[in-house]
Amino acid sequence: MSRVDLPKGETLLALNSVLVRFGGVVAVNQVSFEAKVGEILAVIGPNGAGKTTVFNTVTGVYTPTEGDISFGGRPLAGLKPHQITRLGLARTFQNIRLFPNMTVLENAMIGGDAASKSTVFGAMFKTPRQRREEAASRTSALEALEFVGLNAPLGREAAGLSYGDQRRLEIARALATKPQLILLDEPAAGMNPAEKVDLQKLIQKIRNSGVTVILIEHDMGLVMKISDRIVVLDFGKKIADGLPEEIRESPAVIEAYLGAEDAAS
Amino acid sequence: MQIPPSIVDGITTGAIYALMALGYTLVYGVLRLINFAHSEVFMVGTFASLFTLHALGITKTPTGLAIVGVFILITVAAVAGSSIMAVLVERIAYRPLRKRNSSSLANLISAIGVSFFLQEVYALRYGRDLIPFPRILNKTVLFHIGLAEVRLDKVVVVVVALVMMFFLDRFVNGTRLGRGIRAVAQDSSTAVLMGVNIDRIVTLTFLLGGAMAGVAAMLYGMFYEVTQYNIGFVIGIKGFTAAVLGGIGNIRGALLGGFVLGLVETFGGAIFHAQWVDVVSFSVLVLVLLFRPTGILGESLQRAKA
Amino acid sequence: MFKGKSRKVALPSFIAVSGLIAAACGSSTTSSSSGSATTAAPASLSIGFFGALTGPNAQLGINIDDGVKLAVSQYNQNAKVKVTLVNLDSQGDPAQAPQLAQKAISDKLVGLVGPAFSGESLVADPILEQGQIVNVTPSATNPALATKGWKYWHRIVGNDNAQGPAAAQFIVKKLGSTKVAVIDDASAYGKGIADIVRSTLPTLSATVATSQSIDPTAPDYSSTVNAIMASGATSVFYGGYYDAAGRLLKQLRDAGFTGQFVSDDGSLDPKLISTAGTSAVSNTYATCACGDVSTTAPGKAFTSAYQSMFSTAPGTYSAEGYDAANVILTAIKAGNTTSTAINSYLGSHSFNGITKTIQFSSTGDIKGGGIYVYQAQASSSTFSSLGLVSSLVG
Amino acid sequence: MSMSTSRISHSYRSAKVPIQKANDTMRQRWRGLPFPVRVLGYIVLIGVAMLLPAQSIGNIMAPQSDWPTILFYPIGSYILLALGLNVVVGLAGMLDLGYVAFFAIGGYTMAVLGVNYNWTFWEILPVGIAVAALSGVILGAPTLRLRGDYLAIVTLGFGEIIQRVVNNLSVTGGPTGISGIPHPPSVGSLSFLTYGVLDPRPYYYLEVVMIAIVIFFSIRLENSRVGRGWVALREDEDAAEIMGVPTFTFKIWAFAIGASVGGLSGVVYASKVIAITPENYPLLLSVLILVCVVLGGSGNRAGVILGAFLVAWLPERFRGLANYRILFFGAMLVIMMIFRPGGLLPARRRASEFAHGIGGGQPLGGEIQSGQFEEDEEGEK
Amino acid sequence: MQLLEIKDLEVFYGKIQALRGISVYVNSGEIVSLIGANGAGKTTTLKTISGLRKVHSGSITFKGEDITNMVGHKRVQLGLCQAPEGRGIFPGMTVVENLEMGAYTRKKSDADKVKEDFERVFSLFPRLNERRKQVAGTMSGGEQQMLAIGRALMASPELLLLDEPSMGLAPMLVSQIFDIIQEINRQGTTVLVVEQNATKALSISNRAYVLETGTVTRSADARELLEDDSIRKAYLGE
Repeated sequence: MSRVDLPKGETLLALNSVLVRFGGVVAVNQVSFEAKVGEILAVIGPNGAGKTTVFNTVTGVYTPTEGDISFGGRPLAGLKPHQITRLGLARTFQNIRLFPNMTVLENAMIGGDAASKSTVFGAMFKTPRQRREEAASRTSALEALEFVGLNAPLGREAAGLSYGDQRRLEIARALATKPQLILLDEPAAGMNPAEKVDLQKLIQKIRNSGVTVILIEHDMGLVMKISDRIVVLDFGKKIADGLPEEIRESPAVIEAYLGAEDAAS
Repeated sequence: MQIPPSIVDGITTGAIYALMALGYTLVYGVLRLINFAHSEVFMVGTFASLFTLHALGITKTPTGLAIVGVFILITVAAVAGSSIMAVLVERIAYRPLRKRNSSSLANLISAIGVSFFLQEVYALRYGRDLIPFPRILNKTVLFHIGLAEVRLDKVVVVVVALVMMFFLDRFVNGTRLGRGIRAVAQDSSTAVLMGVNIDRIVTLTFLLGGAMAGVAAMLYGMFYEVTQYNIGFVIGIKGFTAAVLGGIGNIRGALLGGFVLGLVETFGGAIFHAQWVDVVSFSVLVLVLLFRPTGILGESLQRAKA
Repeated sequence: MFKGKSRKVALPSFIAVSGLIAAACGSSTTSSSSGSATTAAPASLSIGFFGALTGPNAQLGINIDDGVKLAVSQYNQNAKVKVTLVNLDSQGDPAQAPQLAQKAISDKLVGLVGPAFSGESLVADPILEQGQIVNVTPSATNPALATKGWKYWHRIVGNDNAQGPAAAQFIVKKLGSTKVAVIDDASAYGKGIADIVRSTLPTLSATVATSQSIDPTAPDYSSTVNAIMASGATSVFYGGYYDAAGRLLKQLRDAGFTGQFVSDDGSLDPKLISTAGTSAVSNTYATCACGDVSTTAPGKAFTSAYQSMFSTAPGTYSAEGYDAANVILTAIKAGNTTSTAINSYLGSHSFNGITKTIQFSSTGDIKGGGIYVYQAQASSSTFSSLGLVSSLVG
Repeated sequence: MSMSTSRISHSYRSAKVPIQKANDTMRQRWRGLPFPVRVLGYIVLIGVAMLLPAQSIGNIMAPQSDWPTILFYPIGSYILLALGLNVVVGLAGMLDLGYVAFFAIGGYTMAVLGVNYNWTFWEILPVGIAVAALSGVILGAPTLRLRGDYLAIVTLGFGEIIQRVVNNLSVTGGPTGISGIPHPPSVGSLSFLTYGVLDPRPYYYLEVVMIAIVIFFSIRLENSRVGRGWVALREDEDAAEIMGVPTFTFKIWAFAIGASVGGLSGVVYASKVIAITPENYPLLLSVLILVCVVLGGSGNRAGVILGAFLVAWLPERFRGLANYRILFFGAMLVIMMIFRPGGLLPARRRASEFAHGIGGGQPLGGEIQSGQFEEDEEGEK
Repeated sequence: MQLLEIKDLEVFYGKIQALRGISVYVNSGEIVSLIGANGAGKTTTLKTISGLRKVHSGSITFKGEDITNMVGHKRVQLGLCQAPEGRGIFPGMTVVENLEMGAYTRKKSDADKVKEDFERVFSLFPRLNERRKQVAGTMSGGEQQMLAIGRALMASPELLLLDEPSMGLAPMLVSQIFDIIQEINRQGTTVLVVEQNATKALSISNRAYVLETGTVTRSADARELLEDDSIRKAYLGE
């Protein structure tokens, strides 16, 4: 599967009238939006608005009931999550989902392994390709760990890390897959203001390194500061899509999310 | 082809499978645990009713009202034996592990250990041969459907089983404790928030499952008129299969699964000969699971899956 | 294989316990101590019993072992060379057979009663053969065992090749049934006999009405019962053991089957009657290569000695176990103190057992070995002998 | 796919089992040793394995059995089987209750090809492994998508079906099985490489070599992308898939590898015992091998070997207990699981997973801990 | 009078410390809110109060009784009931059954009072009255939230714990829910509410605590916080 490589400003990810239904409940209702290469796109909305479901649908965990998603022009329909990851699309989770009993390095290497092709025979006979890939995986894991500035010992179990470090490790794990696009699901959740500042810098650093970022976040301060564009969801529907200033002014968004009182003041 | 006899016999054995399946399903529904020691719970029930018959000194088929009396006594004995054993199994083999947050594998091995232990206790005490029951109900033919004989004992098996299932269904769906069971099954942490004592519900669940196994054991003893230290093994696997077939965790699924398995076996036996029955029924199970991964009726007692 | 002149030798059991046995057997002996080297006879020797003593199939093994124990204790009452008995408990599991066979070799057993089952025999016998351990099985009836060219292997019961045709003849010629449902328990033993019955019936102008294998551990045989009822069979032959036989018979009778039910020596056990219920066992028969020991004088003596030693009546193959042990003990008594010497002795002599006269053919199988038929008696809950099949169908 | 639980937020006791620590430091020390020292260590181990069948050791270890024979079976064979099942259960975290099926498939491949087609042991060995692996894939492909509990009944059924099939088919000799299975060809005239009827030691040595090979490959697998993938899918299957681990493929691989080790041991076993019947492959054996794995320490090779050794050896050592063997065995299992739920030598990782209550990989039970629940701080499901 | 008092509460998930010494109190008759970002420890605090989480150190006192290590279901009997986050209704049960679950711990002798509480819940939430027989899993989010609150009320609690009652609700419904919370409070039930929608929560509360990474960073009068610039910046999105 070839990875996506597009010039800046091109459409990287496109959702076209995506509808996701669970039983009788429509979780995502005819949502369309695009993410362009090199931007930071924020997806906001109240809890339960369908933001994480959108992430899950993009990464192949759910299949859209209607509509389609393409990544770098390539339709994602029928691809399994791991295949989508290998196309260059990585993510983190709202509630951190590291492999708790794997070490820091191992966690990151799981991400690094996404580029590997050798499997059982390679491992059993230590083929040159397997050695090469193992080394590459290790390198990209170490690079990603350095990139996010995680200082914990490589041999420490993930469960033993502080909350902030776990967030970092999760991002490093996603970056180790060498993605074109990274989806961050509430990365600032549970962080104190100082940590949030670091996070903000990290997200910008990721973008500056050429990786497109889509972000779900509740912390409006953070969102307004770093987003290039914002998509607002409510009840599974997209109610707004635009620059941060536009979103801040949008009556629909104020009504649904920011709160009428806030707008008044 | 023997269609009518296959139907009659399939329903009869299916009724016993269904009662067994209920035990697996109840425990699974509440604890997400497959109680592999349920076979021995059944076995203890058969012995309890046999001992009662011995204690009553019954060697010949009773007549008249005595039949009813004997029936009530052996049912009570079997239900008591099985449900006490089920609760003991939970206390000894599962609860200590639950308190220690143990894995499912540890629970499985613990269950296997209890099974070995109980089987051997009975084998050492009562031998390894089949132990016969006296006949307590004459196998009178009531009427014929084609080649099929509808016999009194078959009718009793099916009717008693259905009545028990009805009461169980009413209990679980219509009483406060039953609601407690369903609440724990659907969302155990919220159930705690509502003041449900989980340990008590777990005990109750094993008690009910054991009681169903006890009724199954009594019917088995009355119908097949034998027991043995390892009698539970086969019937346990069948009950478990039936529970999975119908949708484990789902009470009505267990009933359906039991009857379907009974019918698959008799028809499978009629079509492919007896030696292929198990191959047929497991193949049916796999096929069903491929198309309905959570069984025919799904896991309705379960917490909703995301 | 040593092919010496055959001599008749008495079994030594008579000596102490029972005068009756002595009276019955002693007369026909021409005891011999020749034919084997008697250099430096050791003070004691060990023989073994190989079979299930624990586990689900233990009862048969215990029956045999008790017969062997009785034989050894009677022998030791008055013997120069004492014999001790070593138990090799296989639990009936073929997987345990190799190490027990090796154990027999390393313990230098001079003779072995067993292996009791055919399955474990197939695994253990090649090892015993190489280890030159003379073995006499009282109960493994699979015909294939005689075809392996083993020189140390012996069998004192008729094999299934004899029992199967005899059962078929009995059903057709004596019981007069020509539509026979043939059922087995899918075991090596039960299916072995049933297959022979299946192939013999057509040669007697009878038909196999339906042919099925049941799972002996399953509770319910209704599909088989339905098939039998639908087939119009007038009799049923069942190859297998008494527990499943009893349940099948019960379910057949409950379904209204009134024809004859014939089974094999695996079913020749009073437990068949208790399992099926006394009302179910009319017209119920079992064939066996074993003679009836309850009527002859030595048999009665054996039964009472057994009863007094174990406080229980002899079970199926107890008498054969007794005979098998005595075959070996007789050889020892004759001055043979090595396995090879005993083996030669066995090949060249014949023995008066309580079940039959025992003489081994060159393959190790028993010569002759008629098949008897027994009928279940509801009144006494036992089987009683009707005699040899050959004389019944005469 | 369930995306609800945050695995990291499982509560567990921070205090680790002391023996676990010892186990860990031993391992770390071993890894820290220079290469030649480790080679020397392995040579010593091989020497011990060579000397193990000695009669003097047997007198202590198995006075009532034939020690060299039980070293081959059950001890060696159980170890081999447990190492294979460990890949499925311990590494990939899937429950297989029908593992004996692969042992049977290997055995019958050896028997059928050896007896009917006169193939030699070394020709059959790869075929037996391949056939077993293939049947692992055939069983796995449709069923591995099922949740853990369902896998239990399906694999259990598969084990039963294989037994029924070999019992009913004529090519496998039906219930009589197949006898006259050829031995491996002897190598030269060395006594320990002469494969005959009487001497079990050559087979034992062969098995030791097979065990060493299996251990060698499983170490390599464990320390590779595949091994990492297995741990990841055991701990959080959905997250693993999303991080690019082809979970389904890796599960199938685990099944196939486990099956091929089962097939391998089946071939080796059948080549020794001359005759096999369906009775050699009861459901109970599947259960016992699973007990070996869990009792020893699921996921930890040394633990699994210890578990297999104990499960195989104790009943032989205590033959004197006769009828009470199984009774004690059953009671011991319960007690062991209560006091050492992670097994005798729990894997470092598995120890914490067990403490997390996620050791089974998939839910099979024991999920509700009194008063403690997962799921925290989450919005959408 | 202090109905609930939490002192220096520390809670761990494994090696991770979720609460780092939280002290909170609720007076009888108050509405108190806990606000903060996702992951700050708000829900953990509520779960610990309800007994779903083990306390590492610190204490919880309710009605003067130390309930730090009391099992969860007994706390309900004591008068403490929670409508959990994500509503946590029993999806397979009907509306009435769900409500009956709320009254699970109440005795038979209490039957008349239970009947009254049914009426009270139905008058607070007329929607539920219309849908008595409906299976809860098929209801809309707003109805489920009403059911969750109604169910908690069926325990007749002295202290009602609400975890994100506005989550996933349409703005109209959010206002409605908060009105009802106020009404419940007026009828005499003390309320401790965890909310992301800080504006709404603060607007109905007497007092509030701001949680950040497992510690209380601010505690003050709700009005005061509403007007605080830094709070507005951090939690009100400005």
